[in-house]
Amino acid sequence: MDLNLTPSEREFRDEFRAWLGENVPAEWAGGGGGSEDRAEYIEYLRAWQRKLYDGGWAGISWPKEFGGRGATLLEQAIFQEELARANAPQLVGTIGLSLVGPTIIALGTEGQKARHLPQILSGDEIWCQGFSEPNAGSDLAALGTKAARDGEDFIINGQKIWTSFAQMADWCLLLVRTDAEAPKHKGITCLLADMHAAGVTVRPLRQMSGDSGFNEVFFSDVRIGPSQVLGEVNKGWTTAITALMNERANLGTGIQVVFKRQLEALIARSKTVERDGRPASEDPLVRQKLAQAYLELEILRLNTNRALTSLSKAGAPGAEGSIQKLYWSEMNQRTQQYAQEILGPYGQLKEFDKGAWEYAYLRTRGNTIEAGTSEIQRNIIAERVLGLPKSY
Amino acid sequence: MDLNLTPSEREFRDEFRAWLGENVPAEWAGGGGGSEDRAEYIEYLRAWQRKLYDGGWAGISWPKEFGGRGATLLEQAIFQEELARANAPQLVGTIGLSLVGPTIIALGTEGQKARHLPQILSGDEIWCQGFSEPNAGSDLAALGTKAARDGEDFIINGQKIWTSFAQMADWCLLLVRTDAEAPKHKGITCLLADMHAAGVTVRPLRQMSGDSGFNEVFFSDVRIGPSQVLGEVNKGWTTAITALMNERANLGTGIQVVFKRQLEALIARSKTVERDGRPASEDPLVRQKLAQAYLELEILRLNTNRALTSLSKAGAPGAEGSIQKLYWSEMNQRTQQYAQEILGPYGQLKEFDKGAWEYAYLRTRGNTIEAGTSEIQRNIIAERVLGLPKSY
Amino acid sequence: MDFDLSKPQKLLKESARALLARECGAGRVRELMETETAHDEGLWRALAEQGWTGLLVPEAQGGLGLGLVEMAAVAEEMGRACLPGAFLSTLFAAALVERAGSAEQRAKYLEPIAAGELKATVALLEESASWDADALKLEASRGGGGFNLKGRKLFVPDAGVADVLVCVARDGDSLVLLPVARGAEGVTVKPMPSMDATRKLYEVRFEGVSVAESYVLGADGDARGALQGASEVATAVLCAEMVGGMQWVLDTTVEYAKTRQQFGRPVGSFQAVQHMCADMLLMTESARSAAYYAAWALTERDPSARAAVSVAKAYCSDAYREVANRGVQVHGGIGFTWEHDLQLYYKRSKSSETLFGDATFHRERIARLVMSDE
Amino acid sequence: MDFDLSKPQKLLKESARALLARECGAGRVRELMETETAHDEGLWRALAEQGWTGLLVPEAQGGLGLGLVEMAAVAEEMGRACLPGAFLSTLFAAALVERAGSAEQRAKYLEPIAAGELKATVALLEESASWDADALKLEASRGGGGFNLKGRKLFVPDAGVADVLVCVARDGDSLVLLPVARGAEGVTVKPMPSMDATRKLYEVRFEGVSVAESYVLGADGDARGALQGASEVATAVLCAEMVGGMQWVLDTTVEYAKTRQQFGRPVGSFQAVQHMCADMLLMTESARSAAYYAAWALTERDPSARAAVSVAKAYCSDAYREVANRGVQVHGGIGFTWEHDLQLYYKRSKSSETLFGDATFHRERIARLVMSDE
Repeated sequence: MDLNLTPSEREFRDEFRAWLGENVPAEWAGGGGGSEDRAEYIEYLRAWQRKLYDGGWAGISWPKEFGGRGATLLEQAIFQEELARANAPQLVGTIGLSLVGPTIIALGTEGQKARHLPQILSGDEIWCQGFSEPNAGSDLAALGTKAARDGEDFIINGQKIWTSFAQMADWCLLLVRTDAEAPKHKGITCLLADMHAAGVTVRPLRQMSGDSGFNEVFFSDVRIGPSQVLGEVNKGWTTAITALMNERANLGTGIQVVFKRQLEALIARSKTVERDGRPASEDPLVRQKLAQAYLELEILRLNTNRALTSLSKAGAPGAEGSIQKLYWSEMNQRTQQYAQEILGPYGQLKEFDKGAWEYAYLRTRGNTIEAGTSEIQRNIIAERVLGLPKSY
Repeated sequence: MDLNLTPSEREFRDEFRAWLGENVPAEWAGGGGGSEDRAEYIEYLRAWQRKLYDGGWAGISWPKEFGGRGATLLEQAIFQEELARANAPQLVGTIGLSLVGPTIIALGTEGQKARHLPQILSGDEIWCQGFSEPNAGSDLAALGTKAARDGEDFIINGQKIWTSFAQMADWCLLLVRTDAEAPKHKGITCLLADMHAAGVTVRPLRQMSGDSGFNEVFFSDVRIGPSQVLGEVNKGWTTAITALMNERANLGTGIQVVFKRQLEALIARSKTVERDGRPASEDPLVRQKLAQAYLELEILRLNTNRALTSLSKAGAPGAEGSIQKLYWSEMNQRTQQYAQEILGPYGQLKEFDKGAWEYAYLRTRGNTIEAGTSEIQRNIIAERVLGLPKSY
Repeated sequence: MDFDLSKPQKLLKESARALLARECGAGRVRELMETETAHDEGLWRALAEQGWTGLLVPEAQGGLGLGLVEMAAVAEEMGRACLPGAFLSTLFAAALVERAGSAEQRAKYLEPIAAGELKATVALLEESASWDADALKLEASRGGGGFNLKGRKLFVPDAGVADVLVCVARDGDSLVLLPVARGAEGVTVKPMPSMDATRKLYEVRFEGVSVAESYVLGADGDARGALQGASEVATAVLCAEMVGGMQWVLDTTVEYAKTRQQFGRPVGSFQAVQHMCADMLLMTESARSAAYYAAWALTERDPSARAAVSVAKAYCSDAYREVANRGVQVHGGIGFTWEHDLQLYYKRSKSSETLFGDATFHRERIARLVMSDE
Repeated sequence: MDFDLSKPQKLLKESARALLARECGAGRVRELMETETAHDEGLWRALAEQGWTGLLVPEAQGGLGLGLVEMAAVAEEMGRACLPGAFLSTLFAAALVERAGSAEQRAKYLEPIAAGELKATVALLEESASWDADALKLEASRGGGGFNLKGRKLFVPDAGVADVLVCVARDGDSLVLLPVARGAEGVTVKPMPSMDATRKLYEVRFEGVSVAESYVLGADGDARGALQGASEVATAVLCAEMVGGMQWVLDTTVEYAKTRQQFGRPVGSFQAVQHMCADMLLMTESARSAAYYAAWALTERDPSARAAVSVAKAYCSDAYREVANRGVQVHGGIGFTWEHDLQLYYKRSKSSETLFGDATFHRERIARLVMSDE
């Protein structure tokens, strides 16, 4: 057991940290910045990804032959942490980089690799993930978006939901039903769908927090050619699992840095809001809450490091992702509730700390739902880690 | 809505309170008392029930024709509360009075009524309830104690568990399987079993708290005649439901008085134990816990009163018992945990307040298991009150 | 003992549900959220026509003179409808006037309030955001045959639409209650946009506002007692409103769990969902017991009334939030959208949690009341 | 970075598990519970033969001189076996001697401790039951070329079997550490029977006990620092022990859930049971991360070490209790009996919760450490 970084890990970190120091746009690192205008904002994010790409920092986990660095899992974690620590802009191509790219590398044709991988790295292609549907959430395999054969082509009709980045995406990793008669896991195919094709409509989905991170995507007679099948026809479930494993192997290593910054802000705030005529930070109840938030976050960091070690040694991702996801989502909800209790009615204001607390409280509510509900995560842990019999 | 007692309710309460004032044994009301010797202790409890009986206070809910008072549900609640308030000895015949008697009244033969009802009232017959088995807990209908026909008689073989009062009981309301081929709810029969019969063995079951409130009861070739079938052969499930409904209609009206006394003791204790050099009662965290315990207990009292009103009007008991049971058992566990946090290591001592806190903490752990686990109660609420589809 | 609504109380509650379903559907609530004040004159008229604006107002001042249990029954339905606007603020102010006002003052304010012609609010909180009257700092200076106000109040509900703001200020060691017209010289009302857009909050600045002696409420010196009494009434009514909100969330969630299919069966057949729903029921019913008991105890001037109000508010504050949390969780993604009406209740649960003091505040109050011999 | 036990650490842990399974099965634990001291000389010998009584003791004093991560690995297995007796008490006392003692004193105590020939404990808590050194009141009075002790200590673990009790007393504003032989004149040791009978507690009375100057530990004045350092070591080891207990409860519960049938299926196929087990796993693994990190950080003298210890203890205190609660719940009635070994761990979880300070105590300590600029 040695929790220090190895020399080569430290070197990797220092190199990237130095690069970020020189390249993170100042106006963004300042905390505000970026443009309110959507198109301009997207351009800004694309430019940021291109900068990373040009610096050799895009797709670092990819094998070198496909333009990556073959970074270790721990280096990937360091990469995410450093991005967060530097308060760098959002990585607009993240779905392409962490989910689509590795899946294409694993299952794609040479043509698909040549066509998409460089563009994903450079940010010239932004990707989204068309998996969930209104009637296929936790039960993803129940998806019903129809792909009818027309000669060699597929004609797609249906709807996807909760699609992050769809409003700016050029491509979509799309799951469709190609055989309605087969058992539900066996009639699914995975397609690479052009989001600019005729018949694709994107509608932003407004969240209770008021903003629109997710979208609905409608497919109406969208034509997709045979070269755009990823993996085999009717074996899309396997492709999806490969993709989801890649997603879940992402243990949320950056997120703890974001949480840390929020907690520091909360501690600072606790010194300015009042309780019984004194700073709230002197109130024993407030102190208990802040300490609890601190220790839970510290344990998230430690759990992450243990999971990274275990994944690095085991190779294939197991249920670590579910344990991490369950922990951080529930933790974040508790912490944001503490924040509300400490800040009182200030925490609800849209103009106190730019509404950060109000937004965080509402946004956090989705944490235990998105990317697999807490119930699904607990089922996975019970069945895959503990070996309990299936519950349904 | 009028939460005051009606004049007749008040009269009932005053009459019983006065009676208790004169009749509760002083050495018991003093808190300790009673004999440590089991046989003598049981005699003591029987004598107490006879005193209640002689005073006309046994089986008050039973119809007058069977020796009761035809008391209303609210009077029964007042009865329980006053018993608890007076710190009266345990009612040793409680299973006979609240569960067996009413079931015999509802389903028994004239002979059974004549034979048992007067004895139950007077305490000459102590009853226990032989329902649960090692392999039939939450899934009661899975019970396997076998009743084989021998002419008109049944020969009983099997084992019951968690049987309160078995060590002193004269009779047992016993569920047995009379038809092993029938669907599990349809092969059960309810018998009135003589605990002094040959082949009945009682073994006390020690709890983690160290004491033995429960027993195991073994039946080995115990012969039971046809006159001792309660209800019809193979319709014992219906009899059991009737009995359980009678049990669950008992909303734990006395228990809140006991809890109240414990909370008062805890508040008093919080003034003598220290926190940061001051009485714990001045510590803001301790105060939050005590207040939470207080408010949850107050709501138990209010919920009880609402349930009593609702049961009085509806006649038949619904799922109120499950709601009450779930609430008080979970509440009591939280409260005893608060007590431990407030008392620190003192709370674990066997000689601090006569070990009351240590015992209460351990004993309370059984609350969410005995008489239907919290999981079963939540299922009942979900399915019977909310109308959700069955989960299994 | 009868812990159930009487026939007339039930009828009142049913008619409230019917009227609010008609006049205050979710669509209407959403429209009002988007307005500056969340107030709608037509809706207000409808409430007044039912007599609700004067439900607690004595008959002598043109009210219905009913008790808090009746008010709780109506408030529960208001909570169920997530009624926007100044109803609770006006009720709080009216309760304050009723307790602190002279006969003349009572007539002056309560009659138009009962008639639906006057809306009011209480300007209480300051920078400290504390509901403890001892924490107030705004000093009313004596002068010119009355008081002068200079300073600001925060988180004042409905100040943007209230005709009268009753400002609670300090006069040395005692409190004074100073009614000020919203339009008066020196009064500035500025929105403080907050999570729950159905109950708007405002900053109110007083720049040399003078209040004549004859306007001052509670001049006899028991302003503090009046404030406490009125706060308790308003808090009890809020609790009943919260119960109605919980009930809506519970009903809506159970309905969804019965119909939403995943893995080939309704999600309500999953034990995890069942148990969340069962806990929601338990919390909703417990909150209801506490809220109605507080209303009854206040009406009856039961010795337990003060503690009962804090018991209800502490419990409802936690319970509404937890019921809303579980409601969203059972709904999954859809419950997290702007489109779904759950968001209205989710946000209302949060604003209600802190209004008139959160659970921590009321638990400390309970401790003070029940750990008596300190 | 490698957050996993090394090969040798794993081997050490495996051998600990094997030895304890052999020497300290549940039956043995139950026998020892019933004894006056929960100590067994044969078992102690077995631990000493492995070198565990001197695992942390420097090689110079005949110990293995290993680090806290190795100790944590062994302690985890001790917790899994619910090892009764004075191991942790002796470790705490040894850590104190190591930090506060002169070379001579270290040799005097640590060598026999490492050899398994001496057991010791620290007499710290008093009436206040506070783990805060500032709360101590027992004053050691100077005189006769040393100190005199008069007064009492409470909740002293294993005082009935420890050969030496290190009494922490006040000398004006500073602390002194006074080793006293259990059999010394004026020392009375009286059991304080408590919930967890595997870790006996005692009241220790000192009636004019004198300790010569040469015996006094930490005479150089940093008794407080030594006490803090030793407490941190003992707390980290306790946390690892708690993790082992949690793991036993989790394993036993999952096993039961797989085999126990109700309603024609294993109870582990019910979602409510599954989810309880999943939460138990999450808590156990989180506690493990925290406990090993604390051990590592102390060994490395990482700046985060002090906070890490409190993070671990605050989390483990809550988590072991909650894991044990769920363990009993999943077991149902049988888990609540004396017969089932769960009760051993259930009670150990409670005694461990308060030992070296409960979660509230350590959270306040975290607050002091991380809200730094106060």
